[in-house]
Amino acid sequence: MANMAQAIRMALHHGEQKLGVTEIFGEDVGPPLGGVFTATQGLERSWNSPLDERGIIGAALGLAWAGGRPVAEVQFVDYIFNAIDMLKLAANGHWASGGKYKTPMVVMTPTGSGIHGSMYHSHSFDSVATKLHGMKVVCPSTPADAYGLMISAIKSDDPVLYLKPKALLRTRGEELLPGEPDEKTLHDMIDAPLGDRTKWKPKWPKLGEYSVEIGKAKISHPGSAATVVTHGRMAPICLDVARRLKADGKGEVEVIDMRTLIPYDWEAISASIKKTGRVLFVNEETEITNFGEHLIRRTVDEMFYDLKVRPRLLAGKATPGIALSPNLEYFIQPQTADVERAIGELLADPA
Amino acid sequence: MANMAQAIRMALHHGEQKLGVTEIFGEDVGPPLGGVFTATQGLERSWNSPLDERGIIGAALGLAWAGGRPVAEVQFVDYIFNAIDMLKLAANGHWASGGKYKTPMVVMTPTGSGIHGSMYHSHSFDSVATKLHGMKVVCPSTPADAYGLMISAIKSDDPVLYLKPKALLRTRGEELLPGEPDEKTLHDMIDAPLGDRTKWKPKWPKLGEYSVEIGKAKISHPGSAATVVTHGRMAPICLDVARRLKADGKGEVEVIDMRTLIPYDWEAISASIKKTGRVLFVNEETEITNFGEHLIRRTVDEMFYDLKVRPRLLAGKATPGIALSPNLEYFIQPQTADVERAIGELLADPA
Amino acid sequence: MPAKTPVKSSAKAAPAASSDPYKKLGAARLLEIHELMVRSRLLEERLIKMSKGGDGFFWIGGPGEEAFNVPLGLHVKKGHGVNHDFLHLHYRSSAIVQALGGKPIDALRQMRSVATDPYSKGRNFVNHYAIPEWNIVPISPTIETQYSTSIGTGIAQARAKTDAITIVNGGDAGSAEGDFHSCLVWANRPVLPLPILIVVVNNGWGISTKEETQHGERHIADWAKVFPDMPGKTIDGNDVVSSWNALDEAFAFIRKNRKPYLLEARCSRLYGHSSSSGANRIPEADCIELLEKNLVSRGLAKADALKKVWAAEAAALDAAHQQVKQEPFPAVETVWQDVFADGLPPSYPTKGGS
Amino acid sequence: MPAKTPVKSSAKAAPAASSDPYKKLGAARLLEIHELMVRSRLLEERLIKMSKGGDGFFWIGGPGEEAFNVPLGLHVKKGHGVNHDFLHLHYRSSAIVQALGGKPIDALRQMRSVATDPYSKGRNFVNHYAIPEWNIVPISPTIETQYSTSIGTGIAQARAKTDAITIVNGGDAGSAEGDFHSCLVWANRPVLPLPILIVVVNNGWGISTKEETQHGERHIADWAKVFPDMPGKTIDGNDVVSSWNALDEAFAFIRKNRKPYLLEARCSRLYGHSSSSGANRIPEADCIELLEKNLVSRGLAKADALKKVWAAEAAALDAAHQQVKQEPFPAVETVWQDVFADGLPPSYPTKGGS
Ligand SMILES: Cc1ncc(C[n+]2csc(CCOP(=O)(O)OP(=O)(O)O)c2C)c(N)n1
Ligand SMILES: Cc1ncc(C[n+]2csc(CCOP(=O)(O)OP(=O)(O)O)c2C)c(N)n1
Ligand SMILES: [Mg+2]
Ligand SMILES: [Mg+2]
Repeated sequence: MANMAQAIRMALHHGEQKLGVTEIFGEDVGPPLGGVFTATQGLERSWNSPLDERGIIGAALGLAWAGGRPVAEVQFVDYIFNAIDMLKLAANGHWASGGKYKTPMVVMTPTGSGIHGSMYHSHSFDSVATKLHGMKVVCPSTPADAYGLMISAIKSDDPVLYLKPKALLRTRGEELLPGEPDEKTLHDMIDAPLGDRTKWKPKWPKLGEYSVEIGKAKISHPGSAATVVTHGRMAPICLDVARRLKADGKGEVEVIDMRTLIPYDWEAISASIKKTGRVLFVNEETEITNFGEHLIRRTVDEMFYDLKVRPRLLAGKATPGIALSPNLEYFIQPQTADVERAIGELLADPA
Repeated sequence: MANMAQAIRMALHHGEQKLGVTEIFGEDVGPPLGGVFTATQGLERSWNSPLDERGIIGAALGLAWAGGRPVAEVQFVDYIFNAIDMLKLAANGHWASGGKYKTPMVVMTPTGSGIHGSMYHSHSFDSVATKLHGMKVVCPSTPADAYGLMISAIKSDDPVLYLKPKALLRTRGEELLPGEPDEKTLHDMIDAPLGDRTKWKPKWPKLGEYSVEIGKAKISHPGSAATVVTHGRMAPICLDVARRLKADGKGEVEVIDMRTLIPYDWEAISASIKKTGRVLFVNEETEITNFGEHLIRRTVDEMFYDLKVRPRLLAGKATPGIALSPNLEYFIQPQTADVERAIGELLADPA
Repeated sequence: MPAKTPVKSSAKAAPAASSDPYKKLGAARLLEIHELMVRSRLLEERLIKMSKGGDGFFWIGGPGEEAFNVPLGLHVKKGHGVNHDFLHLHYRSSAIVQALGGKPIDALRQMRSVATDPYSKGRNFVNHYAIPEWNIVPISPTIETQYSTSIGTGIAQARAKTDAITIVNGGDAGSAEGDFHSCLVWANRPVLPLPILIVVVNNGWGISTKEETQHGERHIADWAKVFPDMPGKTIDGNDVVSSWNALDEAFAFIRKNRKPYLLEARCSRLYGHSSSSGANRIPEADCIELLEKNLVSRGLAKADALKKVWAAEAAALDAAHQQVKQEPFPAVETVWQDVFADGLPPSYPTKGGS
Repeated sequence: MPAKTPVKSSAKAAPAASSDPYKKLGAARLLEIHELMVRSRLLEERLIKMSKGGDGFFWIGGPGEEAFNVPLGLHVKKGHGVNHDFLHLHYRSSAIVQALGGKPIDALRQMRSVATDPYSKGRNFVNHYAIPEWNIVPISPTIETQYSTSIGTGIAQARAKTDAITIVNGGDAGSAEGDFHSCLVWANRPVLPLPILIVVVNNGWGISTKEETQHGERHIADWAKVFPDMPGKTIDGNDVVSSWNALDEAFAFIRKNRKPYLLEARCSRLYGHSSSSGANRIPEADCIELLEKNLVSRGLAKADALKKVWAAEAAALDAAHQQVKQEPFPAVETVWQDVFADGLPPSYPTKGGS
């Protein structure tokens, strides 16, 4: 099974071979490194940019206007905050120009905590991302979704912000991509060797068609006792807790992995809440002005009388940063035990 | 009565005379203009910076670290988005340094719509502002509050983001500042003349002590039928609607003008909701990941059983920008009629 | 390679001799330029009037820059796609757009923000163009960001087999922003130099802030001194012929060498910053007056004929303005158009709250 | 005024003659420098070991920059407030901090993120100092932002009657960021030039990206060519004496003239970028080896004595490390300290959700 970084790499390879991607760039994105998480290793069109996030987004926007389908990387989402205005330009250009200019570009960037990243390798970005109106925002939690969403992001005529959960980039999923070779074979084919890489070239496996539609959530675990809406790093944790609860006979929890934050799949979310009457929104960004709070507000607006118990949020604590010392990080950022507790309370709340 | 720009000017004058403010700067902040809204006219310590928002925030931060109490301006909040990382540094420096470095600085910037400002003179900023954890965030809606909050912002050892509602900067309030001269006299004393200003000097009125504590909301209109929580441009509109409803015998609505967004006055808000059981949150930022949604989430968390009806939000529409053509702006941004409708529905909702 | 030292050309060219630069450029070209300059000027003056008369709101524009902007527009390889020049402009670029063939009526439409505004559907300020047919990318009110986006079209053209280039245009004060730095750095990368004409129009002001208080460099073009491969030049942008010749040289250099060129043009700001500062006429050198003097004194045109140009352009503008006044404002639901390229999903929140 | 043209000083100074720069600097000073360099190096190597051994996580630091950073630290007018020098450093500045008197054990504490970490209470990465007593402002992981904040302390010092200055330090790749531009522009404003020593340590790399692929300027110090009043110089930062002399000149210039100075130091990056790239020793010039060779060959020190310095420093570090291993990790509630200077209001949300 591919890990998420490999899956993204394979999708980008498909992008440069078949979908018209001619520029894949960012800090350390090109050879020899191929990205700090190896997501751009071995690609033909990847190159190293100057250390300048504003220039990176600006270049992507210009390339999109020139008819390209660029894929630009910001090395960590923690370092995107000097270029929010540029992201806004990407997001609003189509609307500002009265529909005259489309902006087919992908900005990908690692997001979230879980790698002992301290204050500047642990940031989440959902709140700002979901306010860049005009921008589509996706965030996969499995390698297959990572592949499928990248294909759709590249094909999109809208700008797409592609959030890669840092903690999941090296994890493997349960689904195989069509035609995907086994783990060892894949490794030998597409992972760069240690040491000198100047003569190395990857051998790309032939994969079947696969994509994941932007705007469509996934029910990663069906259930009717309660609904958990999540994405990114928290998605596999929620899935794992739901499986254990089921195995232990403690309740069947429906886990919705949003996959797309904008435009989000309200149909899937509201259908599930209608069924269960109980809902918990889980993400790892801080709890003040959190995207999950928008979903709670909408739930209250539209489904107040479908709710059996009050809707809940599990999110990060509103400290000025995420601390390095592991017990501090685990305290600030939601962990498995927090999900267990929150789902437990949700199920136990008398209707 | 002073208008809001004059009130801010007088507070800054007090700041440079008595509170140790030695640098007041930003684009066009110094002579001859004294700020695009005249809020820094006639001050001794005001000066024009380069056209560089990153440098402006960086300079303020360095000045704060050097022991100063700088007041920096970003000309419009619409142009702050290239420097969010700098604001984050200001916000998290005290925490990141384990409490070693305080950051007494004020960043003031005009916010919101209402001046036919189109896409880049109409922005709101509450969502990002309330996520700059470590930063205090204030937003006055009257000249007296503007004065009082500026005094407290200058005195604060924390960084304070001071949001000035664009649409209110030239409006006058109902309260006088202690010792404030009449409108005409004040104008002759502190407003720069048209034409040549090189020899002009303001005469500053002697005002009594006045300040507004950061973190304290104001009940601008008492009532027990319903609670409306708002701030900035929407505050006088909500007040006006509440007064008319009362005059028409249609209900006594309690209007809470938050004044401080971070740390917000939850005591005042929750006490009012406890009393009324009905609450509407009103602000002009777009409705996805809106600060009012945080307050709704907290209301649902902590006061679910105090609520007679579902809590509500009135906010801006989530378009990529605010359009220039007035009917479009009025459609996108909440106006008086929208507040009337929303409060009407809140009051009418059967418990 | 052109001189690295900024050259201050003089506005007072000696009218005699066959080497006279005006005569060299020739009456036909000069009269074409003159007409476009007059059209642009009258357009801006009309926009100001509309702003003052309640026929629209904020005005910002480029009166005073016509002697540089019209020649610039006439040098553009106009069209769509990487084989044509790209333009990353700002709010003072109207004369460039007019030189390319922009219709004055469309600017009036954007000023009045009527439904027919072809550049933004009544959404953006006047003089914020977006014309894909001519590679004019959307103008944003955010100062200097065009210098960052110009990198992208520059890269596309550096890769393509073409002589087309990217032009970016902005003001003196804006050069303090990091985007100016980004443009310089990226345009001069050894592995992929970019064919960008980096223009700075220096009018001596950023709103109310004087150039000389903020700039430690002698000329903004001196930023070129950092890069051995990038020429830098300062010219008198109030003079048509200085502008024309400098643009000739710069365009030719970039088209051929596929490398950047930094050009600073000193121009007047004839109506101040914007309507916010009153938009009244400022006593600075007027490039059209200057051109007319140069034309008449050389016998390249008759004063009468020049006056007729003004009258004809004014009449056309009157008619256009009358028409625009009849046009409807955009319907409110139009704000939901163009949010996404593939349409608004049915469940997108559109109520503005509960 | 010092030369505007970058001077490439040679690491191989001729050891003979009374004009020998090493001898001029003198044994006492050189041995002081040597000891601080060894202390800094051993500290970094210990930190790397801790990172690899699970005694902490991410490592990033400055082994290879000691020959420049120690002399820099020794030039600082150390203390608190505007009458002392301010330092805006980055994650490779450990040797500057050691030269100022920083305790190695405190860096170990930050590496292990224990409660006693005096720089961040276990919150930030190692080598992210914040020392108000010595005007070392908080180091942030965000590349180049220190160039923007240096403007502020520079302004404070330009206003004050003092000879104190601001020093800002960062890497070559980071100079592509707009903050570098901001620093150049603001430091050179005619109305208020700033007394800032603008340092760029050029190690030839930004993580995996080679300098020569991204820089169109011949030397980073060439950015000084834009400003007639700002000297610019490139030196061999692997050589103690070149560093010392260049710093002498730069500090003196700034203290006296209250104007900026741009200094580029070419240094080795001895353990690669960080623990993410393995943190293994790279075969580049080692400035301590070089210094020891120069000392011994000139008879300014005996090899034995130098070895003893290593041993003594290593022993002290062992002891410090043992102690740190005993120290507790921070308690979880400490994350609520320092959010605001005046304490956390009782109603601040602290649950992380419902
Ligand atoms: C990023 C940003 N900051 C501030 C502003 C507000 N603003 C509009 S024009 C202007 C001055 C621009 O001066 P200059 O670059 O010299 O161009 P000019 O207007 O003189 O042509 C300012 C500060 C803005 N539009 N964008
Ligand atoms: C704003 C920002 N962008 C990206 C990064 C990630 N990053 C950390 S170090 C580094 C390379 C820095 O290179 P250089 O400036 O030459 O300094 P060096 O590490 O070589 O000393 C990068 C890209 C960051 N920390 N901050
Ligand atoms: Mg200007
Ligand atoms: Mg480097």
